[in-house]
Amino acid sequence: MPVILQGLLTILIGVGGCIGYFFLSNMVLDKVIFPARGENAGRNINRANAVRPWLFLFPALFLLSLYLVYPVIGSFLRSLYGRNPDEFVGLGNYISLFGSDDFQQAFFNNILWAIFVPAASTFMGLLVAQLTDKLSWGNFAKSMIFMPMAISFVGASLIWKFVYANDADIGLINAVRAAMGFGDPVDVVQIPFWNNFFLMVILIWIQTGFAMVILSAALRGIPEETIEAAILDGANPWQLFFKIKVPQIMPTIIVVWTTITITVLKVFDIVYTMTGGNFGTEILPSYMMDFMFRDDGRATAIALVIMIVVFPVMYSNIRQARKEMR
Amino acid sequence: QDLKYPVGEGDFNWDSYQAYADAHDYSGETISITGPWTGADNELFSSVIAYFEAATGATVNYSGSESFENDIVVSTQANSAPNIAVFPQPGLLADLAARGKVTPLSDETAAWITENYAAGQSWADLASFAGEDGETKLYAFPYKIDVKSLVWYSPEQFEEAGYDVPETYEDLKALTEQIEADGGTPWCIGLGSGAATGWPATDWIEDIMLRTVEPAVYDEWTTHGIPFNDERVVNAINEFGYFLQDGRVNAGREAAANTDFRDSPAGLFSFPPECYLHKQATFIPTFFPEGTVVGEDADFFYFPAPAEGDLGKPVLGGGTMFAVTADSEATQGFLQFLQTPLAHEIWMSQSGFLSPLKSANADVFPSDSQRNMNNILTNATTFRFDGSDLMPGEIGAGAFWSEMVAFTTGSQDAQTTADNVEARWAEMGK
Amino acid sequence: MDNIAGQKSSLTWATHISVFILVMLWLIPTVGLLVSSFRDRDQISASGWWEAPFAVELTARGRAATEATPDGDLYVVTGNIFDDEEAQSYFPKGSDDVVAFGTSGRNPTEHPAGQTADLGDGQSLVVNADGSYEFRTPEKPGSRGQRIYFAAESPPKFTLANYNQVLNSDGMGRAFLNTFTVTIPSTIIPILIAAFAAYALAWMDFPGRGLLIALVVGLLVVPLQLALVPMLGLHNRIGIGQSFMGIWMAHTAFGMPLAVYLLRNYMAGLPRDIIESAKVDGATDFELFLKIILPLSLPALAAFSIFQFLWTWNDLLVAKVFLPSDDASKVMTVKIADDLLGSRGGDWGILATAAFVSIAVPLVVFFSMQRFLVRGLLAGSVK
Amino acid sequence: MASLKLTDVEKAYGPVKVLEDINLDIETGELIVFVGPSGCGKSTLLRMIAGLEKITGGTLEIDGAKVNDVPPSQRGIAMVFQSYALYPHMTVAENMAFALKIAKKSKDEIEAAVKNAARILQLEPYLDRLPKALSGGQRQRVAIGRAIVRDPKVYLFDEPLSNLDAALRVATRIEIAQLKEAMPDSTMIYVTHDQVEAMTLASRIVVLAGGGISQVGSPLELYERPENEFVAQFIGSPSMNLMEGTVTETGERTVVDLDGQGIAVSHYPSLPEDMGARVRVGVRPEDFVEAGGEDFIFSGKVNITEALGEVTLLYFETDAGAVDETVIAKLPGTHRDRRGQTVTLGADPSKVHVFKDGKSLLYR
Amino acid sequence: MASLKLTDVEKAYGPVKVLEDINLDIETGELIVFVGPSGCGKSTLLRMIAGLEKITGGTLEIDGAKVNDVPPSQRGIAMVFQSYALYPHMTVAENMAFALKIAKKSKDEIEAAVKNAARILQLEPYLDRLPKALSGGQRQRVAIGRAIVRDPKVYLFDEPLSNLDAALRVATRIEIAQLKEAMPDSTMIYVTHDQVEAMTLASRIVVLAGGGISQVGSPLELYERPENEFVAQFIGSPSMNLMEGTVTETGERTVVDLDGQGIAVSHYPSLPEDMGARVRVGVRPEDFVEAGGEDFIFSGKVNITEALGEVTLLYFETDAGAVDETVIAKLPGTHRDRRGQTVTLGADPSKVHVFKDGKSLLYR
Ligand SMILES: Nc1ncnc2c1ncn2[C@@H]1O[C@H](COP(=O)(O)OP(=O)(O)OP(=O)(O)O)[C@@H](O)[C@H]1O
Ligand SMILES: Nc1ncnc2c1ncn2[C@@H]1O[C@H](COP(=O)(O)OP(=O)(O)OP(=O)(O)O)[C@@H](O)[C@H]1O
Ligand SMILES: [Mg+2]
Ligand SMILES: [Mg+2]
Repeated sequence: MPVILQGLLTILIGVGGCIGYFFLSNMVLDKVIFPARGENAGRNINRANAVRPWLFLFPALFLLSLYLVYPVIGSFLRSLYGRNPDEFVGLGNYISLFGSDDFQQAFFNNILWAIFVPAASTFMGLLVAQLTDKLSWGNFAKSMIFMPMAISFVGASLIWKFVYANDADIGLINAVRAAMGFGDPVDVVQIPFWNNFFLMVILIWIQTGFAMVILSAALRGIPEETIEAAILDGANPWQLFFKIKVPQIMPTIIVVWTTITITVLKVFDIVYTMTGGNFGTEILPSYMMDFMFRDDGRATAIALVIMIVVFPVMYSNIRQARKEMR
Repeated sequence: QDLKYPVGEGDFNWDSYQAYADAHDYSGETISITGPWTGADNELFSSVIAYFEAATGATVNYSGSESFENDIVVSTQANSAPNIAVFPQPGLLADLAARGKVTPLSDETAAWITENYAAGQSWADLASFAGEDGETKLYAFPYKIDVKSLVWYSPEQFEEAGYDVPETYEDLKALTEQIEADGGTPWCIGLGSGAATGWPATDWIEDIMLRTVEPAVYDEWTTHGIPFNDERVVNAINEFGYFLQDGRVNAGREAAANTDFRDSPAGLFSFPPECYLHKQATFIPTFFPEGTVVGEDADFFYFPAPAEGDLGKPVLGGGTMFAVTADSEATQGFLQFLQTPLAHEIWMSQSGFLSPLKSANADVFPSDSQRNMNNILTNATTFRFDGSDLMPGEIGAGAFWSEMVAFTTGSQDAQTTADNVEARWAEMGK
Repeated sequence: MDNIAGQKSSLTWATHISVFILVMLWLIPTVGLLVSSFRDRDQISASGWWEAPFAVELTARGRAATEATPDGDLYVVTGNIFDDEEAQSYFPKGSDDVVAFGTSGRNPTEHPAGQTADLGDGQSLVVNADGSYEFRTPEKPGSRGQRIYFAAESPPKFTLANYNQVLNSDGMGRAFLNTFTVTIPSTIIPILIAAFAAYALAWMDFPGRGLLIALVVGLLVVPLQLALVPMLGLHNRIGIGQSFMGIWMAHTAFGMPLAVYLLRNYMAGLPRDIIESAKVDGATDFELFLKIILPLSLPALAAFSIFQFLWTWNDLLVAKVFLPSDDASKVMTVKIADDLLGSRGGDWGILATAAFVSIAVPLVVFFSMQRFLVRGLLAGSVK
Repeated sequence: MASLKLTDVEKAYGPVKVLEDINLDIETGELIVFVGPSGCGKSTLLRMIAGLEKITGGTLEIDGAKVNDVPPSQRGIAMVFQSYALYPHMTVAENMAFALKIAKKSKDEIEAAVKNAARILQLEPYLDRLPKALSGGQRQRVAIGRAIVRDPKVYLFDEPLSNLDAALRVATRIEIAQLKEAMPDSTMIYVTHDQVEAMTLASRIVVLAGGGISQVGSPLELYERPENEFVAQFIGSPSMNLMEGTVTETGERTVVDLDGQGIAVSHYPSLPEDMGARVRVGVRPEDFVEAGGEDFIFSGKVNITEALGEVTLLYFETDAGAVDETVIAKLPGTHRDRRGQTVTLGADPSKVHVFKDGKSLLYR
Repeated sequence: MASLKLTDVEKAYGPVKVLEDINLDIETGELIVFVGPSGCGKSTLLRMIAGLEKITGGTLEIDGAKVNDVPPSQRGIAMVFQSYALYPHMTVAENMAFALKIAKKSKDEIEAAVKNAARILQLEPYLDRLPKALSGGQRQRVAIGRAIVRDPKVYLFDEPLSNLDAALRVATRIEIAQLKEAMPDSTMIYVTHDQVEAMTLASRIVVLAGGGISQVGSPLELYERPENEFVAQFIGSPSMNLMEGTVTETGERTVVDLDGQGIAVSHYPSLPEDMGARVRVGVRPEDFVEAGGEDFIFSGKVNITEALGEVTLLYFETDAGAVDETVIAKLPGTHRDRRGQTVTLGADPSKVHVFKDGKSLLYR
């Protein structure tokens, strides 16, 4: 049991430590460094208030820069080198990437994913959140829709093999086709172009739960009076939803959209396990995994391309944040 | 862990064990090993380790990992590597050796391998790479070999249909056509393997290569001495295409490209049979339907060589290699332990283990069929390691796989397939 | 809202029905997984899970017995096919529903059950629905009995073996505890740290705020793979090495961008008046955070903790890199992937079972957290 | 265009009954004002009429049809919420136009209606702002505007003017009165705390208290002939003074001895058996006049004075008798230096109310 | 305990200046009331004093120290928000106790303070409820309670009584007045729309309009001697009537010819050069008396009457002259049937105001 004890202790130390840090650093700031006393009281208060945000931010920023910023910078440098870490190639990796058909295909597919999956998941999540909102068994329904979130990607891919398999004895789709007399089984993950969408369906199936949870919390935060007012104004449920509720939770929708977009840009497991990137289904993260630990120069270059793809999303978020701050 | 067989019992080479035990004592020392063996294989390997522990008093921590290849790269780069890593792919090992992450083995070990392993020199060569300093040294000890040149079938179905085991590559083609003519489907092929989808097809190409070109050409092929789109390679791919033709593969070639390799042999055992032949390595019985007895319900024959030509009986195989990633005395001791016949016999006597070690007693094999497999290995006139494992990862575990998938589905011809791989390989060289 | 008069019942019904359909759509694949977890691998790859609850026609084979009683110039072999060992391996409990039989693997269902088949050479065979057969042959049978193929209804077959294997395998309990040891601190600590940062980014004014928000969004997309090697190296250098401490730190850091991002966006939406009111009441930023912001951010905290919990619970990558590989510190995912699935993976029954076993705890977490995703937390506070 | 009928309406939040036994007939074209102490259920009753709260007992009829289960949007009502309930994501103009857009009115029509409402409510400069950039009063005006632009059968106003300044309040009140006059058929229900609003706007006032209706009547009726002490004190500001005493003369007129503080003569009739009964005498502060003759009522020492400009409030300390321990008189003109003086007050007997057991003698 | 000094304070939202040139000295112990039309910046000014809005120009001093940059929590203020701003997750009791807990007061002390405030505000039954289960008025009382329990140097009230019923409003108003009296040192700033509140509570009233201060003075000063037309009309309800006319006599008293509608005599002094100037004459509705003698002022036809009980409002239609086209008179008693009659009104010359170019003749 000592590991458990260790775990409990860590929770205590970790949580206590965090609170302790924030509490003590605050106190030190207010009482010791910039005491609100004496002739400099006003100035000190101002200084303390200028420092305080950084106190609050410090642990998070520290971890972020150590665990994420630093590796990203390292990766960027690494991406300037070839397969052999001593061989400087400048932008060579990027240039050859963009010249490669596979990369272009992966890039194109990835854009498809980044548009379609967030859109569909957010929409479905919103739909479910709204529909289940007032249902007596809504919580149960939500849990069911949420369930895929709790399944690992590998498990999820397995599940979907039972749906997509090109054997009417295993794959549900082909079983249905067979039952309806459609003749030969088809392998849906081999249908050019559309197979991408069949793979996306899996991620949508998973991410809808995420969107639902967040959006349902947001829907519940809408002031009831505005809804009541709209009902009195004669809005039908449809208008109520699209004209009153959706605009009010727009910031949350952006959050959900962003998060899912980012998930899309990171998840390689589905493509990896379903098709291994074959049949024209390669996407950037799975393409990156082909090089990961083999040709780090190229793998890191792909990683950075992925990060660049996310710029528009970042931009829209910054704009939203600006708007909130007036 | 208890010893699987009490010391002194059975046909095992106990002398070698005793001698080793007397010479080595590592009490209190610990060594760590990581490798690709998990589940049942993990237990089997542990039964071998137990004898080492008993003999030396050392403790061995073995951990198997599904994602061994990634894990070992991470841990060597982060300087937390285990003492010994068991590499299933020489390509990755070569990479790490070139980066100086692996300790070379002694020249005596190299000599020992040459001497004691069947086709010893080829084994020693296989495990020798250029190190960080550019000097070629022995970096690993091969142990546990798979034979890939096997074709599996159901003896009873053969008997019923009146088919004979083909002796030559030409016979195999004739049988294929005959089965087709009889209204059956000759082959079950499945390339599906998640992220690794396509690798079974590369085994086909390698086997066909060994049967159509000189071994030296094969070696040049795997080292990019000749371009990948050499006409001989294209020819080999076309040969594979012969088996993929309509009516020769269960459910058609498109399905084959995505059928899981673990599921595809099941066709051999259904009634009526969905297929009569399945080419796969020694390990495949694990995935036969439960209760299938190798030797009775299922059997194998050597993927035959052409009658014409003088290429002999080439054998394609794979295997694992023990490399030292963090040296210590006990680590060296463990590698010496692997040189005792007993270290091979223990695993041999259980399942799924072939060894080129000549001094290992073949009597300990639990069944004839395993002994036969080992014979295929030891009788090989040419032994070649799985070519895709020798190629750089992006090719051997990347482009080669995926292009073969594309070829199998029929969406591109052999020339394009070879050209595409060559393009990737050529670009890498830059 | 629940109080509104005269909601149309047709609409309510439409809602009920469409939610039901959605739930069904979402559930079908999962049910497939659940059913599959009770089947063994052969069955999983032989027939669809939706057929599992029904009897299926299975083609099997066996051999007739070898003892024969002479009857005129013929030998008669009688018996029941289900007494045969090989047939039993397909039908351990026998079957009353033999549909057809045959003598060749090519055509195993040549003759309907009960019909006497003329096999040529004076031989004849009949197999009845209950499996009893009568084989007549002019020659005394040899050591191997006559091959009989037959098709019979096989009752649904379920097994707990997969569960048994997953749950009772060595060290599973330990792995389960280890998983908790990893997940709980890895869920709680980042929330706290991120909440403070999120508050600062949402409600404190300082230069560079917009930039930091952008940075957080940008970091969301960093692939973990990039960070593994440098961080493990760092842990080794500062002496944490591979340990629980290390994985807590790693999970905390890797969960940080999403946590800060979600929480900041939620907090930014809280009514300004309430926060100002607390400021006027003399609350310092610290008190304001603890006593006003945290309780009001409950839905966001709950949502994030669900996700962080899920992610750490299902994580394999980070656990493999930052935890030692010995049995004492294996978490469930590693245990399942490396110990249970066998060398080349793909034991679908185990995979399905493992997926189901590991889904249970996250679902409990979800259920218990769901109550915090409450309505009207802010109701009545401002006009 | 719409009449309302409430029969035995009640509302319970769980076990707590907030409203009970509400019976009320509202004729087409009436402007009914609900008044009552804070928390007595005015908003709740309004919301029930709107359909935003389920009616937990009794029936509500609009134009003779039971509408308990008719959804709010079908009831043809517009409501101004106490908390404004503006759509935060729409500009002022959009907020006002929303209902019309929903009703698929033509663009011109919508624009005209919004312009008109904005003019009335002096919101023209703010039409393009979001609610969060408005002051409290501006928000409230937008909320009113939203109701005005529609043309509903029934208007419900929940304290629509509480955040407006005096001038605007008067203006808006008159606007509402004119609106009412222009649409004599539309029925309005109005919740307010403002006496003046209630008195000037209402065709009838409903006084709610303690979960039920205390009195219904025209403003003057309530002012002049309150049915019980509660209504008497609630209507009028400052409220009516209540003083305890014993009846000493009954008949056409009633005389009460105010326990030594004076004598009150009232034109309220009393019965012989009231003789000697303990009652309360009520006089509105503004009904007091300085110095009385025979109908002497009350004398006391001035404690505080509050000069309001046109009138002055005098607060008298009483030893006993007065229920609230203070008696207030509102005298015309400025009386700044009366503090500490003893003043004698009288009142017209027709304006002297007498309550027995809380009920007015007039209503037995 | 605290004096405030505002010097050239201004507030801009982006390019829009909401407040400008605010200069104000507030002495320790004063109760200052801000009044002004909706949206004139009262809340904004209050929030700047609290430290919740950045002061974009000028300086704010508390007790002589510039506090422009001092955070709200350090300014020693309590504020009642126009929007309540209750903590939604705390019960009523917790809401009120919050500031005290923050200040680390002892449990008993907190409990006593909360109990006391709850008693004053009649909130005892609701102490354990969450804000969402309260009525509008109850919420407002909680907001007030939150300020009362603390003992700050400066109180800021933003329309604290706007949702209360008349009785409670009077009670709370008196409570605030007593609070003030009990703590003569605490300074209070109070925003209201209610004339009565402003008049009764304020030691001085600040009239804000058009982004600046229109007049500062004691309630009676503002009522009796408004500096300009705006203040004259803003203070008093209904507002002062303004009628146009030409000066026909100057000197100690001023006589104005109301363009044929009558003649006004005022005791406001005028200069000889005012002779013949166009001016506006202001008379409060309540200063009118029926029928004047010599100082005849105004006669017109009664258009509408509004009976408020003690007084009646008469609305006169005017052909011209009156700025708002309606003249209102407030006459004591009930005058129900005067509609359509022509009535002649007079007023005491000392209560007749004269404005030239918007400014009162008194203030030149
Ligand atoms: N965020 C903002 N952006 C632009 N203008 C604003 C903003 N907030 C308030 N205003 C404007 O500033 C002016 C002053 O607002 P403030 O709330 O101070 O008015 P107020 O005098 O309190 O009015 P009320 O009596 O109606 O509450 C208003 O015209 C308002 O529209
Ligand atoms: N959700 C609720 N649960 C329990 N009690 C409630 C709830 N909502 C309101 N109440 C109670 O119901 C009573 C009536 O509330 P309502 O809002 O109708 O009062 P009101 O007359 O409008 O008061 P005000 O004039 O202060 O707005 C109040 O005492 C309130 O505390
Ligand atoms: Mg209310
Ligand atoms: Mg305001």
